[in-house]
Amino acid sequence: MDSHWDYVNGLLEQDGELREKIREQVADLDKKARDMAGILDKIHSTPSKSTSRVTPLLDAVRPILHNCHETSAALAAIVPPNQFWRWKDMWSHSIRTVVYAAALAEYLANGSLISLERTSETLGIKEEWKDRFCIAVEDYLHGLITMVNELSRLAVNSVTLGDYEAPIEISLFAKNLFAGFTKLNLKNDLLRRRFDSLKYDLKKIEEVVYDVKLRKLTAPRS
Amino acid sequence: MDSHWDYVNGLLEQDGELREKIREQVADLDKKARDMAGILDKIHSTPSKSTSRVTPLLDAVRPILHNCHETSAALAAIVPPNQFWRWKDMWSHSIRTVVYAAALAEYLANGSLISLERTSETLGIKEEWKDRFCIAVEDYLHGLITMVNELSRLAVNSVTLGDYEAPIEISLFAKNLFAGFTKLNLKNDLLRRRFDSLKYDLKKIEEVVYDVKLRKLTAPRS
Amino acid sequence: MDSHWDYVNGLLEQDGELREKIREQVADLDKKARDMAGILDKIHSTPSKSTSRVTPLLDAVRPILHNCHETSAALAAIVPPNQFWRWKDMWSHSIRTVVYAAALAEYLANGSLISLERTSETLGIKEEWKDRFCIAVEDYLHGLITMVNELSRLAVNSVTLGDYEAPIEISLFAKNLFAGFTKLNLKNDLLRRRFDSLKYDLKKIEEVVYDVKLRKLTAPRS
Amino acid sequence: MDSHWDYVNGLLEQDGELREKIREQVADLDKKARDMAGILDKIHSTPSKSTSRVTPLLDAVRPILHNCHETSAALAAIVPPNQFWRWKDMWSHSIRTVVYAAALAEYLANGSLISLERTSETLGIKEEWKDRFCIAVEDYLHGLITMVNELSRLAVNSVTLGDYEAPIEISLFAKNLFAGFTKLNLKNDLLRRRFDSLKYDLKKIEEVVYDVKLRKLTAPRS
Amino acid sequence: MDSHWDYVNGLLEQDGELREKIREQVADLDKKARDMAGILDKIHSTPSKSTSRVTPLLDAVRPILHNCHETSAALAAIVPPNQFWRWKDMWSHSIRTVVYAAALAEYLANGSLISLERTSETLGIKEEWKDRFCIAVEDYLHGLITMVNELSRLAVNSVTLGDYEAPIEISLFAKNLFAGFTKLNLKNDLLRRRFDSLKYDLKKIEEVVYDVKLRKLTAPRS
Amino acid sequence: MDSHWDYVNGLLEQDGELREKIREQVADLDKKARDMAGILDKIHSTPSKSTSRVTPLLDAVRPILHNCHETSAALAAIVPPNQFWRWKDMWSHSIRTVVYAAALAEYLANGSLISLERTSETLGIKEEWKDRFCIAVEDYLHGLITMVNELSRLAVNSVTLGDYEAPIEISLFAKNLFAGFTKLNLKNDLLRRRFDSLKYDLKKIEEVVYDVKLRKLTAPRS
Amino acid sequence: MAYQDMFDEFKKEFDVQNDRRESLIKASRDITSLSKKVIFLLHRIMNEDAQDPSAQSKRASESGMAKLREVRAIYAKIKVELQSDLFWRHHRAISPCLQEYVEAISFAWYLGHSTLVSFNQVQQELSDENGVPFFPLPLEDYLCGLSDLTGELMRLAISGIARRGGRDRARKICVIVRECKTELDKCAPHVREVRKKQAVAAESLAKIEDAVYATVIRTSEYDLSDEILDCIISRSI
Amino acid sequence: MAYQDMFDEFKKEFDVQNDRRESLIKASRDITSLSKKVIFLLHRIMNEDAQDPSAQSKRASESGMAKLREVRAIYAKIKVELQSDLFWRHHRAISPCLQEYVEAISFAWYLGHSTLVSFNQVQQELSDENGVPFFPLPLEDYLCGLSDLTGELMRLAISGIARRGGRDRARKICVIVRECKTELDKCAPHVREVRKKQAVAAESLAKIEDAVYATVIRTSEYDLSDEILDCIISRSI
Ligand SMILES: [Mn+2]
Ligand SMILES: [Mn+2]
Repeated sequence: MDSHWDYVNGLLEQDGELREKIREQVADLDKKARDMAGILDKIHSTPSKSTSRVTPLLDAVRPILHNCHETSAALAAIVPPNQFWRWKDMWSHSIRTVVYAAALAEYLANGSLISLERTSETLGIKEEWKDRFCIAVEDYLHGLITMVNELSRLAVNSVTLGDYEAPIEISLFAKNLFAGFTKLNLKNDLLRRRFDSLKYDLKKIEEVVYDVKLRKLTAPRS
Repeated sequence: MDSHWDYVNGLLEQDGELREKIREQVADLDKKARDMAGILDKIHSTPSKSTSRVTPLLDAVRPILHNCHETSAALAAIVPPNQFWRWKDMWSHSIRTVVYAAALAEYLANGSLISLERTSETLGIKEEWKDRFCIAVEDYLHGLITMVNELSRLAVNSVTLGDYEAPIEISLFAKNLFAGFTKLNLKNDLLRRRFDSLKYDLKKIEEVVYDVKLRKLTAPRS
Repeated sequence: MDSHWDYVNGLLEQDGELREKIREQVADLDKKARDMAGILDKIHSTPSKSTSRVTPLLDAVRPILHNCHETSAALAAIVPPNQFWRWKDMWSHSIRTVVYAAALAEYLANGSLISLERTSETLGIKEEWKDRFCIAVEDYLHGLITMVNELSRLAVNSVTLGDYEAPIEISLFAKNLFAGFTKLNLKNDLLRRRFDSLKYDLKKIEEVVYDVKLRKLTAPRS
Repeated sequence: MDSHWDYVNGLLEQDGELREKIREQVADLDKKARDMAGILDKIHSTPSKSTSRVTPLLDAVRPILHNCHETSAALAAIVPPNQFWRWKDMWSHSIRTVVYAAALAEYLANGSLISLERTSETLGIKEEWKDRFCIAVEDYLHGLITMVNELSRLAVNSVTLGDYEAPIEISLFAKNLFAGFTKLNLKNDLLRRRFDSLKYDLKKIEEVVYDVKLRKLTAPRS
Repeated sequence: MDSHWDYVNGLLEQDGELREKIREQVADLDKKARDMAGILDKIHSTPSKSTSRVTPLLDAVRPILHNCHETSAALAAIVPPNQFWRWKDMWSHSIRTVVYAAALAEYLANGSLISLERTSETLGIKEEWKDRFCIAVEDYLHGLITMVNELSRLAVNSVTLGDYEAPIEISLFAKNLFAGFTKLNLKNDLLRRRFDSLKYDLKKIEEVVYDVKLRKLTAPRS
Repeated sequence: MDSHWDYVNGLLEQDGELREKIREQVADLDKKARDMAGILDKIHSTPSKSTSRVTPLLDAVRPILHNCHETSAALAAIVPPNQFWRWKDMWSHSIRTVVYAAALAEYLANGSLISLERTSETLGIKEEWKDRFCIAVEDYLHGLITMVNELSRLAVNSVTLGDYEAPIEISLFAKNLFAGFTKLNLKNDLLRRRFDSLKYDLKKIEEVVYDVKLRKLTAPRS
Repeated sequence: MAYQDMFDEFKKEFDVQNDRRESLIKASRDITSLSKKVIFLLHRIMNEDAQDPSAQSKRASESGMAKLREVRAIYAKIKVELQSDLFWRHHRAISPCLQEYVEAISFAWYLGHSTLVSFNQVQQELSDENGVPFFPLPLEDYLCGLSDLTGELMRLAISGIARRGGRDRARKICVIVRECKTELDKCAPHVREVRKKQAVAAESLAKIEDAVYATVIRTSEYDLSDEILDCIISRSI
Repeated sequence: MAYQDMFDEFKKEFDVQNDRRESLIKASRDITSLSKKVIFLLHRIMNEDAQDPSAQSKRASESGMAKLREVRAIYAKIKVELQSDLFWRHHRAISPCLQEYVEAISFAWYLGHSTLVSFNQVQQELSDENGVPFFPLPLEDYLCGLSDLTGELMRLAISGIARRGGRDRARKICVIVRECKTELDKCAPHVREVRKKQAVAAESLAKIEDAVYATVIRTSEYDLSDEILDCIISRSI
């Protein structure tokens, strides 16, 4: 009888220790995520993306993104085989921020949308870890929505700082992304609600483009 | 770009279909669980566990328990490798009832506590499915707590039906089980709260034993 | 254009007036329901159901039940064909109390369970009104659960007033009713939760029976 | 007694099966609704409604609207007589989107407001189904409000794409529609709240017209 | 003891009847309020306040305002002495709309701010009713804020319709009113939130004045 | 300015480290508390407190109580001066269990109530630490209530195991303790609710005494 | 400009009402706290061992009423802030203390009279020496106070049940709480706040019923009168 | 019996602490109310028409600081109730007023210095003439006050934006609120209360950004400097 309870308690204790170890790594991942978010926040006061002014921000973010390789590897080593779905809620919040950072960096550097595969690569997540540590589709989508939230602010703040081209580029990019989201059959409630917020962002961006176009601010002034 | 979104939507659609298939099997499992619970409920009007009166109930429950083999196999076939933890919430409620039925049947038949391994065997769950379908420790423990909830009722109803020995056996069994639980380092909140309910059951059983002993209703123990 | 909006507003105004008329009848039904509940509350201080003491209560309840015929007819006349399900939420609460009163009266008078059909008859609800005014299955079941809630108190209070037989009868009746409920595949969440409360009532009643039997209070005392 | 419970359970089971069948049809309706919304979203990048550019969008939407006939007929066949109000919440969300699509298509094609009757016709809903499947006034009004939400975006995007006449037409249409809504005595809370959102759309449209007029961007009206 | 509860129930019924009588009068007041709001909404398509075009609107509103005398008198007769604050929530919403109508009418007619006393007079509210029926300062202020909300729309629409002087008058009027509001120490309630929104209206009006001034569309003031 | 935020972040990190250190010690204290509770639970199967059978339990508990000295000292060293109330919620739960263990041990050994001072001594808590680590009156009282909860079970189980004197001693002890609690003006908090529960324990104990007395199973007191 | 004066008036009015509200909230907290202390005092006295239960009740009731006179003094002091239409304007600020006061006074009254205090009796307590009310007692607050009273009566019944006369007292309390619950249920549809409290009152009633039941069950096995039982027990506990 | 004395001690202790808590809550309400009035005062002065915006800010700041000295006096009066370990024991009772006070003082400070008031500066204000703190200022309350400040700065930016110098002021506020928001976001994981407030701060920031954007858009069509615009506008409005 005793050995039975010892066995059961052993299982529970293992889980407890595992949780503790994961928590440590997640704290680390979260720190990185928040650092990158803090750096990227500066884009709103440095908005001239076409010039070299965006380069220092990217230079600051990239090494941190690269450092995530370690955390990814550590988590892949800690999480037991097959238990990805058991523990992923612990790092969902952080990984979404990381995806946001990677996606925004990609947009700022190349004007393109980062794919799920490319995001995994950027964070050094290996395909063979998928039963232990990977990026769930939902988390990827959450990260993209956060990026659009920021892009709508960026459209506004670009104009404030005299860059009238940025909103137009942002508008094209966001419209495409929105069209992509529209195709998805979202069952997840939270994701659905955040998708609704995308509409507001898109409207906001459209209104900025409207203001710029109406006043013919992008054409060279005579 | 389109193929990117098609890829993402493909992943989401797969999940949707999977969920639908699992839902069907869970409906089946739930039906079995409720049927067994309904049968075992009759123990409260047939409490003389030492006599043959308990046999018909066990005879009715056992084939249903055995039929769970199919459902287990079906679920193990549907759930993709490594995704046990992703979907298990869908059947947690039902599997706990099934564990309860298996555990109570074991107690009624042999007076002993069913182990986690033995429960898996009873339901035809194979060790090699553990990344797809198994009994999580928490669900096993929930099932045991439900059993004690019923045993406290059984103690009361046994006396009503003139069986003064049953409460004493139940008391010993429940005390041991309670002592086992006390050793566990329970982190899970719901499980902790239900563990508190165990104390009330134990107290109730102790009071029944007290009533019986006070009135010297049992045969003198050697 | 104007006539279009007048048409639409006409529809909305009709609904508004309808709602007002229904509200009046429901206020009336609710008054009757609460009056009956108030009278039946006295059962807890008059518990000797086998004697004539229960008769005055039933005599007070029956005419009110009979008066419900009018309200039923009025509602059936007001609600437009096919719109039962549109408005029923307005009287659900009251009708459940009425069902409770009818069911408890039936139990006290004859010791039997009132059927859904019989309840409709008692309230003077005609089969042909079913697209306008009838008793939905859920509301019937809610009324029954309320009855068991009261019966568990009645078991306790009967003993207090020296009637040791009542709990035993109540126990048999409640066990049967519970077994019936167990068969139901309840999807409705509220009903499910209230069904859980039935278990507590049943346990409570079983404990009263236990107390009475343990002390052999039903057998004639020497 | 048993047959009584079997009867009650039969009723509950029927409801369960019915719900399942309706769910399937609603999934279908929802797919169509989302497809049309996706197509109509392109209006914001093709805003020149006076030219032939809007024709392809309408050509894409119309066959889907026509396909709704089947779903309407299927739902009218499944829903039992008199139970329209019981089940309508299941498809409210989808039908509102369908109404929106029909109303926007009508506006884009003819500049006029679609009536409730005309919407029913478009979806192939027959008058004689009204106890099983029809468009509730509330759902029609919700669809119209969604259309105005999109028209305020369209006013903005038209200007962006150089069409300075569109906002003026939209403004007249929306002002009339708003005046119509003002006459309604809305009791329904959600509808009231969304009606408040109409004011914001109207204000936005007025501001676009203001911008255009201020800069004398439109052709002088005779 | 019964007479004790009878007494209590008597008081409750008195309150209930009072509430019912007030509700009737409030429904009436609300109808008048909505009618006036509907009429005044037309100002946005008839914005030339300096011309005779505003006269028909005022001619339509004034008799309704005068009809409010009756409702005021009726409410003053129904509400018991000193119980103004007990019941006022029932008509707050309507009275605010009425204040708005009176204030906008006054502004359109004379370009001046209606005082609280003058508003009371207009509605036929007598000083000696103040413990039963009067206009609370809060409700008066809410009405004024609603007026400014509409004036900001009017400033925009005036320009659209070619009246370049109106925004400047509105701007002076609104600025003075805002200065009055600034004096108040408000609680964190709805009034404070609406006062915050006033700032946006002011900003919008000022932007229209900028546009008009900068485009030198108006003659410089002497 | 950066140094300002650096300073703030520095303070936050200090707090974070402090919290971490406290958490470690509390985990340790909690383990000891649970161990003692587990041991003392055996009293219900070894109830003859007057005999030597209780000695082994006390012998097992005492060294653990003594080991708490270290934890106390560690906490007193970690918590900054005057910050006792800032952090105490972290260990309230554990310290209450420890107080319970000390109080029950004292009762079992000497039949007397342990005082707050004596409890502090037992745990090696020094008077001069009182602004950093001490036993708050509330926590002491919670511990005592837990003890009475267990004593009511013990009264029942004593009789079951043939010790008819224990309930009478327990009754006297609990009554005196209850009288103490009656003096306090408690807030509507957890302590008040648990004090209410104490009444039930007292009632239970008194019922056991009735049973024992009425059955004349105990010798009359001189 | 004339209407700036109007806004200055408004400012003054708002500030005055706000300060008044703040001072009423303070008084309200004081009254609530004192009323709670009275309730504890009543329980304390009733929990003392006593030879004559009825004298004990009387003593408790008198002590409670005496302390409640302090509360009355606070009401008398704030009545000027609640004159004419001010009372209903600031009702929400003092509603909590009115309810707690009704709870306390009805508890004290019950111990003295074994009945529920009537609405008019409470209103009379809240009046000056000439019988002029300080302000109108809202019926809602009176009913809420009674609903809360059931909780205190439950505590009284449970904790005294093993004492001399306790079983009898519990039985009487059961009757009055049952009546109170039934009648308040009838009022509940009209008074939202009572509606919310009634679930707790129902629990209290069930607890009293269970306790009375337990005494009946406990003594059912013996053919002894209440007095003899009392006697046996009081000698042994 | 000895332990009845112990319970008598406990009773005294509970009553003392309870009374202390009640009196602190009263003081806390007074402080909150005064602080809110200071915030209104600051807005009031800033909304007056003024020729010299910087002199106006200075005047507002000084008036605010002067009024906040009354608040300081209340803190000085209650400090005895918060000595040694009493502060943290009753922290919850006075936390709301500390936050409101930080909000008010940081607003006044910003108007005078165009910077955020530092933690130590607030702690210094909450100290006696010898620099001995009345009690330790909790970092949480300081941060919550700053988070609330962003709302007041937003109101300041919006309502003054059409005034002489208003566009410039709004731009400066935008910078400082953005910094504040970014830094508080970093603190948020450690401080639960700040976490809840940050959503409101984000909204305030967005409102300021939108307002600044609107001024840029509005003037983008004209080749005119800020001063000339100011001049044209102030003549016309
Ligand atoms: Mn109370
Ligand atoms: Mn603020």
